Amino acid sequence: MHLLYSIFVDPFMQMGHAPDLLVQTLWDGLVSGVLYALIALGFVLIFKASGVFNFAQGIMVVFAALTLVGLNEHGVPAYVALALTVVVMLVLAVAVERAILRPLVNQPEIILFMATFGLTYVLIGLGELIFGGDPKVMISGELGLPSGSYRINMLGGYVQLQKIDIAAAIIASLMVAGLGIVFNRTRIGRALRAVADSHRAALSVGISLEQIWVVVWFAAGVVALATGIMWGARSNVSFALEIIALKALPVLILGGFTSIPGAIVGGLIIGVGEKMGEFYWGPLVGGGIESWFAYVIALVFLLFRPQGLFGERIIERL
Amino acid sequence: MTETEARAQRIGAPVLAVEEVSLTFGGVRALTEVSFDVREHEVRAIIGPNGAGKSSMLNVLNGFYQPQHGIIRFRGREFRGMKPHVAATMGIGRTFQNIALFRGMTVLDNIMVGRNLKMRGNLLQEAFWLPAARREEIEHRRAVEEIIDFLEIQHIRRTPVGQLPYGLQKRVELARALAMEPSVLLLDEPMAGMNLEEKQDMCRFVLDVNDHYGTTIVLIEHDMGVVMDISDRVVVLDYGSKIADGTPDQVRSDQAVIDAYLGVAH
Amino acid sequence: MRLKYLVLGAAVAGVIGASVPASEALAKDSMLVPLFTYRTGPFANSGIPIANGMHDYLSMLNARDGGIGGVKINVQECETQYKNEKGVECYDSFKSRHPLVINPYSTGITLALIPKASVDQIPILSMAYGLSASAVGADFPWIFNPPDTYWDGMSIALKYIAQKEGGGFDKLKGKTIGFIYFDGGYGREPIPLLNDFAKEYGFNVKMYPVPPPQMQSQSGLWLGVRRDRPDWMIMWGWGAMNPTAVQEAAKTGYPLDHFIGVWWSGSEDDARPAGAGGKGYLSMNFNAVGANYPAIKDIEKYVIAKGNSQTPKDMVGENFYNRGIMNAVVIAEAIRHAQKLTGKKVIDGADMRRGLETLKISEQRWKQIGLAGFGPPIHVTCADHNGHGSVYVQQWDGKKWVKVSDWIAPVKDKVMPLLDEAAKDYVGKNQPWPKRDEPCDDKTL
Amino acid sequence: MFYREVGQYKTSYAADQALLPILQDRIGIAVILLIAFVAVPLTASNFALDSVLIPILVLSLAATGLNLLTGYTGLLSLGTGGFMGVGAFACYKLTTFFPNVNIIFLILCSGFFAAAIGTVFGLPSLRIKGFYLAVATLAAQFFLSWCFIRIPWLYNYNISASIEVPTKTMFGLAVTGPTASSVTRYLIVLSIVAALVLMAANLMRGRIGRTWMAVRDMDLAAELIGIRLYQTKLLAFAVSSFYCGVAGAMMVFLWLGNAESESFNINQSFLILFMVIIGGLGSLLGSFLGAALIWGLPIVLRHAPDYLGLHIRSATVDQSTFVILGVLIIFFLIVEPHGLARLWQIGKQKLRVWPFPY
Repeated sequence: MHLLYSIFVDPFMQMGHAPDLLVQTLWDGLVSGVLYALIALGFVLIFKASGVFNFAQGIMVVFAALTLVGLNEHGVPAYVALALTVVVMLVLAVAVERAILRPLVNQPEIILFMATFGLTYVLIGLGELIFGGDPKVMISGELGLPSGSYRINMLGGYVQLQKIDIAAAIIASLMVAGLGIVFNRTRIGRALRAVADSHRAALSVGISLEQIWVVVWFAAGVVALATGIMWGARSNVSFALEIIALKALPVLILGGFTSIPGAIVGGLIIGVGEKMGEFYWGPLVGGGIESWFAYVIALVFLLFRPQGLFGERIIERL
Repeated sequence: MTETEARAQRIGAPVLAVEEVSLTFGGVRALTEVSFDVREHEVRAIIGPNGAGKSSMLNVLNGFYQPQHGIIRFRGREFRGMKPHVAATMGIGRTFQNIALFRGMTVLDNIMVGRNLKMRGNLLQEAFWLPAARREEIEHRRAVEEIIDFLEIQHIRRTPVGQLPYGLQKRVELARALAMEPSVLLLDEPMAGMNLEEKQDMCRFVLDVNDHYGTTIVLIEHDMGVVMDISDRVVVLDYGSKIADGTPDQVRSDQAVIDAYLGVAH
Repeated sequence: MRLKYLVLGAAVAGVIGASVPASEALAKDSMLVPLFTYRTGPFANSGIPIANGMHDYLSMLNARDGGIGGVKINVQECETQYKNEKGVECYDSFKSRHPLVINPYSTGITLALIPKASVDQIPILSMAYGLSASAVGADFPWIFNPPDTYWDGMSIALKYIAQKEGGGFDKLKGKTIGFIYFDGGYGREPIPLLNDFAKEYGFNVKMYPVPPPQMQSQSGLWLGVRRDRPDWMIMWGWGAMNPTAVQEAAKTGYPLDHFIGVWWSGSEDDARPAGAGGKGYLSMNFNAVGANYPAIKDIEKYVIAKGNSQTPKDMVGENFYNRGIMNAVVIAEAIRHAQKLTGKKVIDGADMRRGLETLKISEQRWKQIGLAGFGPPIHVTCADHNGHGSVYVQQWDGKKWVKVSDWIAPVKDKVMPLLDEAAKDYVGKNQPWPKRDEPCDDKTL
Repeated sequence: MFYREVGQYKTSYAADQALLPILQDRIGIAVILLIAFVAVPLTASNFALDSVLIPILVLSLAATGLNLLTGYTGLLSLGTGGFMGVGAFACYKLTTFFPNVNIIFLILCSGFFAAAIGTVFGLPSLRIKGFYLAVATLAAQFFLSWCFIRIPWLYNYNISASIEVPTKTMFGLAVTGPTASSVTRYLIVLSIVAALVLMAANLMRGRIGRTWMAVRDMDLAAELIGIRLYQTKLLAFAVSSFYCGVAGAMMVFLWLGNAESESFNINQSFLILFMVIIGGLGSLLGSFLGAALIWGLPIVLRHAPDYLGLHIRSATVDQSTFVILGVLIIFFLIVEPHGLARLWQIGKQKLRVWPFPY
């Protein structure tokens, strides 16, 4: 009885008692959701256009951020370093296309998936070899990102909004909007969509797959850089972030592997879900349930909707 | 006694029947109140233009799709919807339009999988390869080798299925279905994409199976010549509805069928 | 095609080759001191400066004094990535080469090596980490963990808080103390003592465990802190968990001068990322911070200036770098003791054990080695392998650590019974545990 | 020239169904076993046993377990580490409950606990497939890791939240714990692994193996010929987890001697998955080759500079190892996506026609 009470009644009473904390929890959830969504966005871009489940997306986030900070440490001014990092991500995209995608074209997806594991190792090793393994402080100030927070008194308490989080949300929205425009309005976007629908059909109308791959990997790299800056500013830039990048997987499950809106909505749901879970239900089992709660949300969700939020119902045929 | 009469004599009472079966996919009607029956030993064909619902019909028969309405009767039992493994257990075998073999396995293993329902070995027996498991394996191997001989595929026994040409794959699929010792065999376009010689071979095998094992056969086929040649009765579907049912001769002269194939507007 | 076989062949041959024992003759003119390091992986921020400090001090002794007692120290690093399997592998690769002492630098690796130490006759020095109970010399003759156990640390943290609240432990009554910890063996270790004190002095404890995958994502947890409003926060963190916690505390608006970390949560890298927000953060420490010591000047002169070190200039004098130096001092002093005790020049692991067991670094001795006031007096005995030294509290002023308290002694009468009990428990669970048959050296040096 | 099967005609189905129908293969295996059981214990150093051979054997067994699930049944799992942990903690609890029972028996028993947990987490596998299932198993991984630290009962309320291996003896010989010799532990690990892999090979040539592969190749068709998907998939999860569980128990009791929750984290799962894929999905031999490569290579790289007389910092070596391993993974996938085991087969095929390939 007591257990049922503490599961089904008490958390909601708490929400009522301290509505400011509820708002704060929701906000924090949304903010980490935005970051999950950005990582998931990188996955989706690549999966859509090349059918590759890019496990290395998480490490690309770290690698991009590390490159940026590392360059700055070597005396390159922040904005120049930013531009150089973008170039590095372009080089990476070309290298991936040449060294991995082209030789492995038409292989089963598990093979490509594995190849991105290999890429993960290479990036970890290279990142540490070049910039050292010690975590670095994100140069958010030099990049003109705001710090500090707004404190809004409301609901008998207060809610604290970090300026950097607001910036993250704005940048994320801009990026999604930008990608949307690229996807829907430009020639390359049309080609991208064609490739996403059918590789063979796209080839037959003269679209260069290689070119498309470079473009999506580069786009994913830029998304990774943005994610890395945001997350780095929240804690610091280190390889421990890689595990957090895995949180993008439940996001993908929720949103579907090929849907950009799905990645965004999925990210927000996972972010809010796990913060609410940790804050209101975590104490029942001693806290610290954030490490697996997101996966369980996704799992439960899957059992009811195996195709994800935005996926179409799968009719199996023979 | 002519051959046809001899066949006619073997044909017995209905073993399988569908009554007013309707199937929809999210609003799209695939089948509308279709009813027909299949008699023991008979070769029963389902024909119709593309998209008429033929494959859906077979999928309903062995429980891959659950119809929204209607009943399936099989050997005196009534089903509102069949379950695949129930169908398999009760002796309904099946081949597929787009070959559904296990591509990573050899021909022999593919056919041995067909024996699965007949095998009893449990985890322990198999893990320790106890005499029981060994005996069972050999016993079923014998049965499978018989089918291999029957369908003349001895030479490819050890070949992974994925490496075989199309025609042979179709034959292996038939072999796998036969390994289940089905009393009713559902063949989904067994001759699609074959050249004349291959088709003739396949026809021979289908009729042999029907003769030799006494298996009732329900088949979908596009080649009218083949259908008229080997089937005892034909059911014609168009846009998911039955438009004719009868012997090949009856169907051939049915006006609705002619219209359907010529594409007369409804 | 051919290439494939070559690669495959090379790989296979390599594996076989590696299984051939590293047949290194026991060098007569040097003493092997392996350093288990982690310059890679998620804990590298803590691992790198420590490794550098240890390496540089020992190298300095080699360069300046020609080693210890005229014998060079053969310093060899082995990268563990803070992973237990790698640590055990490192241990195995050194085992047959007669190392003097093993510094695992990971509680997990220490735990894995403790049972092996007595069998292989290799002492283990886990300086203020590892298994607290291993301070009991009667049960763990081969393990040493000076200058403090985590229980000492927790008692000191509480003592400091009580002082700030205006006096003795009774001032804690009715207060709420939050404990944020790495959810693993290391972080959970102080909990029994914390709970004991809470019961005795009537304060509340709130637990905030950080699971390893969540080290860099703690905002959910800190919302809990905001809800529970603990009067003080104590942290047992490591690696990337520390800077994230400090940043989150600042973000949540938690008063950082009421947030106190254990000595492993006190690196400059832990406080720095929080920027101005990190000002006021407290942490315990037992080694001095800063480079203004003759010995450290010697390191700069003999090692770093010569390019024999991986240490960047600005790392010298940082907290964890100095921690590494302190660890190296303990090793060096123990070697000296062992040499005096045995009269040998080149000592082995068993001699080293005796050296560690009689280790005494007085204030005077600190001064003699050019590190006056660098660390607390350390006194290890046969029965007490820890010493339970004093610890001070330092505060981050936004740029560097500043000492803000005197040396505070641990509450030994609370810690000791717990230690004995824990040792008994460990021995009981690991029956048959070898009885101590190593004699005690009563010679005081 | 020497590797010919011509002239070896089978006269019975029994002979044809033997695990190794070709004489040379039988001789080869016999030689390998002879070396492994006799020559290695006589000659290998403790380092080779403790840090190379025992780990490779233990990891091979885990890889075999995962291969049964992923390679043979086609279900991608990222929960291997968690299932290994279940085995390890179960074995630890069993030794406290039954201190006098033979430790090898307990190690094998602990596999059943892993099997039970594995089955529970296999439940979603009917509704979800592919990468979606992988995420479901990821939930298992993180949840189990959390349990290993949050349920103090599992580690007998040890303050350090770790499990320590008590010394257990058999016939007066220490088998586990610090006093057990490397050779003893090696021989036990080798025997268990050999027996379990033999059982796996048996399963794969019989009915159960065929149903698994059928489900892997085309689950819908398998269902239509009467294979119960649910039972088959769950059985695969159970057997696979059994192997992983036993491997986990061996890892703690016969290799490391100590473990904590972090020993069975997500990286462990990834490592085993690498081994399976590099070795070859759906190949038992591949599990061994993969484990040998992934575990052995870093050791080789770590010691290679010493042998070559180079002085490279150990951290640099480790970082380069990451790069080299990554490049090798990609390289192997490109030259042979079906893994080392396929390379081995191609080699055998070449040998068959050697020296006259045409």
